[in-house]
Amino acid sequence: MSVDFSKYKQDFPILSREVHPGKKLIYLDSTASTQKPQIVLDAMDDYYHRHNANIHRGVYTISEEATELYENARAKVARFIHAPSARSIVFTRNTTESINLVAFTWGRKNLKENDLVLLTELEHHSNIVPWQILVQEKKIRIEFIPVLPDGILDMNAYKNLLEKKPKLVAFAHMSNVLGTITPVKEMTTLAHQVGAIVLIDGAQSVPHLPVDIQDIDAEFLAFSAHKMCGPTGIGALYGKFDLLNEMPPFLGGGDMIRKVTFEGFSTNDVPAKFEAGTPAIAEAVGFGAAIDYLSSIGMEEIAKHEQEIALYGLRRLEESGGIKVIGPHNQRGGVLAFDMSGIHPHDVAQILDSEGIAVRAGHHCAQPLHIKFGLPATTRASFYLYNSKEDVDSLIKGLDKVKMMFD
Amino acid sequence: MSVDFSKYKQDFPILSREVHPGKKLIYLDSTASTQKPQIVLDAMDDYYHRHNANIHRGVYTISEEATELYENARAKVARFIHAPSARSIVFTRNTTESINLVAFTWGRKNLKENDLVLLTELEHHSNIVPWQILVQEKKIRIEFIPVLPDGILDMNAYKNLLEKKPKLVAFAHMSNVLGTITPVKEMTTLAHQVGAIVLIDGAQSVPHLPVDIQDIDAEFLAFSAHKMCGPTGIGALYGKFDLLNEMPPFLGGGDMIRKVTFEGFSTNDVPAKFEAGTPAIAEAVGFGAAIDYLSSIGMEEIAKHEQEIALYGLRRLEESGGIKVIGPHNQRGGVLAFDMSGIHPHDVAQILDSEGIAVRAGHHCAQPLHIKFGLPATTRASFYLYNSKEDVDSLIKGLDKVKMMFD
Amino acid sequence: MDDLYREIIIEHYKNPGFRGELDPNDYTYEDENPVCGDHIRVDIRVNDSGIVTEAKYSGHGCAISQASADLLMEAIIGKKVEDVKKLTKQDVLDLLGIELGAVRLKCALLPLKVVKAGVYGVGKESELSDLD
Amino acid sequence: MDDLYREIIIEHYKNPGFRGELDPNDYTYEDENPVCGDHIRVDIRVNDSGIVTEAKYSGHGCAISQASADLLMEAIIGKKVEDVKKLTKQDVLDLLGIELGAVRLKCALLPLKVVKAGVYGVGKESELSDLD
Ligand SMILES: Cc1ncc(COP(=O)(O)O)c(C=O)c1O
Ligand SMILES: Cc1ncc(COP(=O)(O)O)c(C=O)c1O
Repeated sequence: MSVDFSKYKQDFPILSREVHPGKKLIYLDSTASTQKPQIVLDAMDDYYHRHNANIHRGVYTISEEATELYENARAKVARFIHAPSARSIVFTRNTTESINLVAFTWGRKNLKENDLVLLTELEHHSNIVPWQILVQEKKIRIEFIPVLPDGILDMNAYKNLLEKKPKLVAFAHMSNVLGTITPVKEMTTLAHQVGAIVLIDGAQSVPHLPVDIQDIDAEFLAFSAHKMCGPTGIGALYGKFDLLNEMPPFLGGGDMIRKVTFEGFSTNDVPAKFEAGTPAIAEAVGFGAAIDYLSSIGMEEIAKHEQEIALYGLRRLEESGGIKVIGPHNQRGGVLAFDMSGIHPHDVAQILDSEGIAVRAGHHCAQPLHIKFGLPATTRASFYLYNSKEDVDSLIKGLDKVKMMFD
Repeated sequence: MSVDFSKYKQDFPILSREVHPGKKLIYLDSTASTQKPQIVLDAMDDYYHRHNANIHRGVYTISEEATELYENARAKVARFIHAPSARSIVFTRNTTESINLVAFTWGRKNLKENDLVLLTELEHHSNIVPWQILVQEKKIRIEFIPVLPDGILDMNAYKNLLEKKPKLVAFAHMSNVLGTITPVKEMTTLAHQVGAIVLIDGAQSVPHLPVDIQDIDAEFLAFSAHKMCGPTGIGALYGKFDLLNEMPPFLGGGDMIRKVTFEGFSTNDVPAKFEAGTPAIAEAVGFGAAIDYLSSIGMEEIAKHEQEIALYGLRRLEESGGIKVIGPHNQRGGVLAFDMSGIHPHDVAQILDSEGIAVRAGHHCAQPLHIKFGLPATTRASFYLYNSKEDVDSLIKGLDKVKMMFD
Repeated sequence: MDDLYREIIIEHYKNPGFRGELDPNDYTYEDENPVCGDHIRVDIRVNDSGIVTEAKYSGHGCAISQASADLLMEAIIGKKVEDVKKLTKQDVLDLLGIELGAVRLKCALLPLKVVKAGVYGVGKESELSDLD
Repeated sequence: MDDLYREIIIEHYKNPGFRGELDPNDYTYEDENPVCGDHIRVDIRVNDSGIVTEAKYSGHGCAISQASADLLMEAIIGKKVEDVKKLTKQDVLDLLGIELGAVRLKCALLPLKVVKAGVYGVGKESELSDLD
């Protein structure tokens, strides 16, 4: 029995907004950032209305409450990805900071000249630039696992690259352009066989698929709350506890220390060691509420719902003529990036906007992938639990208008 | 004519909460984090209800609105501290990250072995540990400008230290323990005379005093929204534009780049160069609203109001017996840290909490300062625009109860 | 919206009058919009009196940036280089006859940015900052 | 609250029975609470049958941590070291007779943490983790 998703739409107040007279928002850009259900906003409001205080060091009631709310949120995040313990979860600003944290701490300590880092050609800039910075700083080397024309990783090439004994393999669990879902468990097992550490960019997978990090067994997993019904300003890094424990600290300041003297400092326990300064407390509370919301629906159900819309959208786009969708035809997430020959994505997106339809146009922070596919930019429609096949129908109608204007 | 501050209290919903039956919250911990007026929460709610979308790259209406709201917030922050342009404002998570940003980028590029950084003995850990990390990494040296017994900086010692030609002088504009307001303009001028760069930790000054960064002429100024009626999860770094422009990037990822290829990347313009990944958008909107709120009251007025309460509190505490307040007797901010001989600050704070009074107990992230003063910990009461002399009276009554219990 | 895609824009986009390259040229410059990767190159020839005699653009981009480039080439031909330097954001918007949000504004202004960078010589950021 | 500062706590704080140091000793350890800088050292003597014969604590801290230390010393004297290792958070709370929030819990449990680290030998994090 499948769940009726239409009822969830009303949980998101913004979806009843008219962006132009008579044109209600049809939001097809959840890959960039999702909308927030009222229940998440209420959780943050309640925090500010009743419990707001700085955490960890406060002896008074509201500070103890705030501390408990913050640490409960950490426990929720841990359970959501099946981490063994809340101690394995570091709160960051977003996926980008999570990956940089690993590059700055684990990377600077363990990578040296000529060490190899393997990435894939479908990475987001956030999982490319931090490593390129280490190329500049420490002369490490990067190689890219190729993407085949149908958007799938070239696993044979991967196996060959592993023979060069990379120290780290870092890749997205789901591409934010192609919708490709990568074989994370297999890739992790193969990487471990040559002694490499594995970092997974879960920015698109944790919000959209059930993820069991212990089953995958990767060392690190990075993701952002704002892409999973949570607030901006907070993200998370999962790390295996022993690794986190050995890593040098990241930023220096309050809370990450055990003791400071004029002569030096010693670091606090994991995860506090990596959370310098006052953290995003209200945002952690919102993150926790978002996880409760997603869990109440069920990640299996959400993935299935999105898959259905994506496959329907893929078929409608291909039937409509003059449109080429990139990426795989099955086993894909709810992301459809496409090219309309002769019409620039900016123009497509702008004309769709006049119909209330929000899609992204550009390289979606994956310039190298676009270079590889020979496209400077694409138009991208993406789906979440609040979307429906009717949204796809509206998109198709909007695209017909685009074609007409440029005909 | 002085402003009647009692009317502002009702802007803060949490202040009508009873923390224990019959005990309304008396919040005396604004130095750690302030409460938020409803108008700030409303601004963030409105953002999520009407405009929420990822910024900068979106062509559709709500993304353009979100971008504009985000950049308007930056302009508000710039105007608030009298920065010459919004381009000089980088959004960060908090003061701590702002200082670390300078240490990681300007510091790593410009400081080398044996280079001297001057700090003061009254610094918060956030302005000590980032530089101690550079001691470990690059063997720079740190010296501390001494604090005199009355909580004032030893300016003669400072002048002598300047003869050692420090590369950087970094200090708090207001101590979060002593309440000392440091002579920032004079100190900056003196530092510039020996060619040093100046970083000001404005975590306590920007929320509580009028600050004109162009007048002070320091190179960097760091502060946090959550300490000035704004949300958690966002802070700011002001930097002189030319310096920011020459600095290497901080974190790598989306938005901070101009172009990424498989071979390398080039950086975006300041300030985007320092804002990798999806920023704290809703929080920036809340930050802007907080600044509007503070400006509508007037920073001169706020400073005067707090000064009055602080001096009244200082007198009442000293009269009450058995209590020693540390820090200067005049020219101080609204922070009163004190020692009750024989009674541990944790016990003081806990008993006050039973009366609904929230104060902080501990070293307030200024362990070296506490070592200097020979106190492992102090109890700290601090004030903001929503406090009044009656709050001081309640504090004194609560402390009488503490003394009775331990008598 | 339909305002945004006024006939003049679609027309200049579909049937450009000034696409191409000039070699040799007196001024040439190219740049791109980091938001979308749109790329524009402009080649300019001037005569002895410092008057633009020929101007062409190449590259790729959206209808707005391409129409803006085409209209701009048309506008600068016959102008003194000194006057080209004085062209403003508003001049471009007047040529296009539309109003634009911040993101699309960058598309519309890219051609002018390239032209100015070309005639000023690279790196005169300060003189170009009024385009942001 | 007045619950929190039960007479027994104030009493043990003001008139401790087991403050001091033991030198020589069989087990000694010290640690601190990073939240507040409270510092506790514990010295223990055992006889040939592995039974605690003497126990003293020193250092500084709040009424809760000091009373907890005093009560704990009293409780372990006469116990087998093996049984001391088995003491739990709940045992300490039972001694104190109060409930505590997360922050103050650390104060209350610091003495037990120090005792256990002492008798186990340093670094057995895993065996101590039930105290967090
Ligand atoms: C003087 C001073 N500097 C830095 C900080 C750190 O601020 P944040 O925790 O917001 O980074 C504080 C906050 O307590 C402070 O008072
Ligand atoms: C695959 C992937 N990685 C990383 C990111 C960066 O996320 P954030 O901007 O939240 O750091 C994104 C967001 O677009 C993404 O899709």
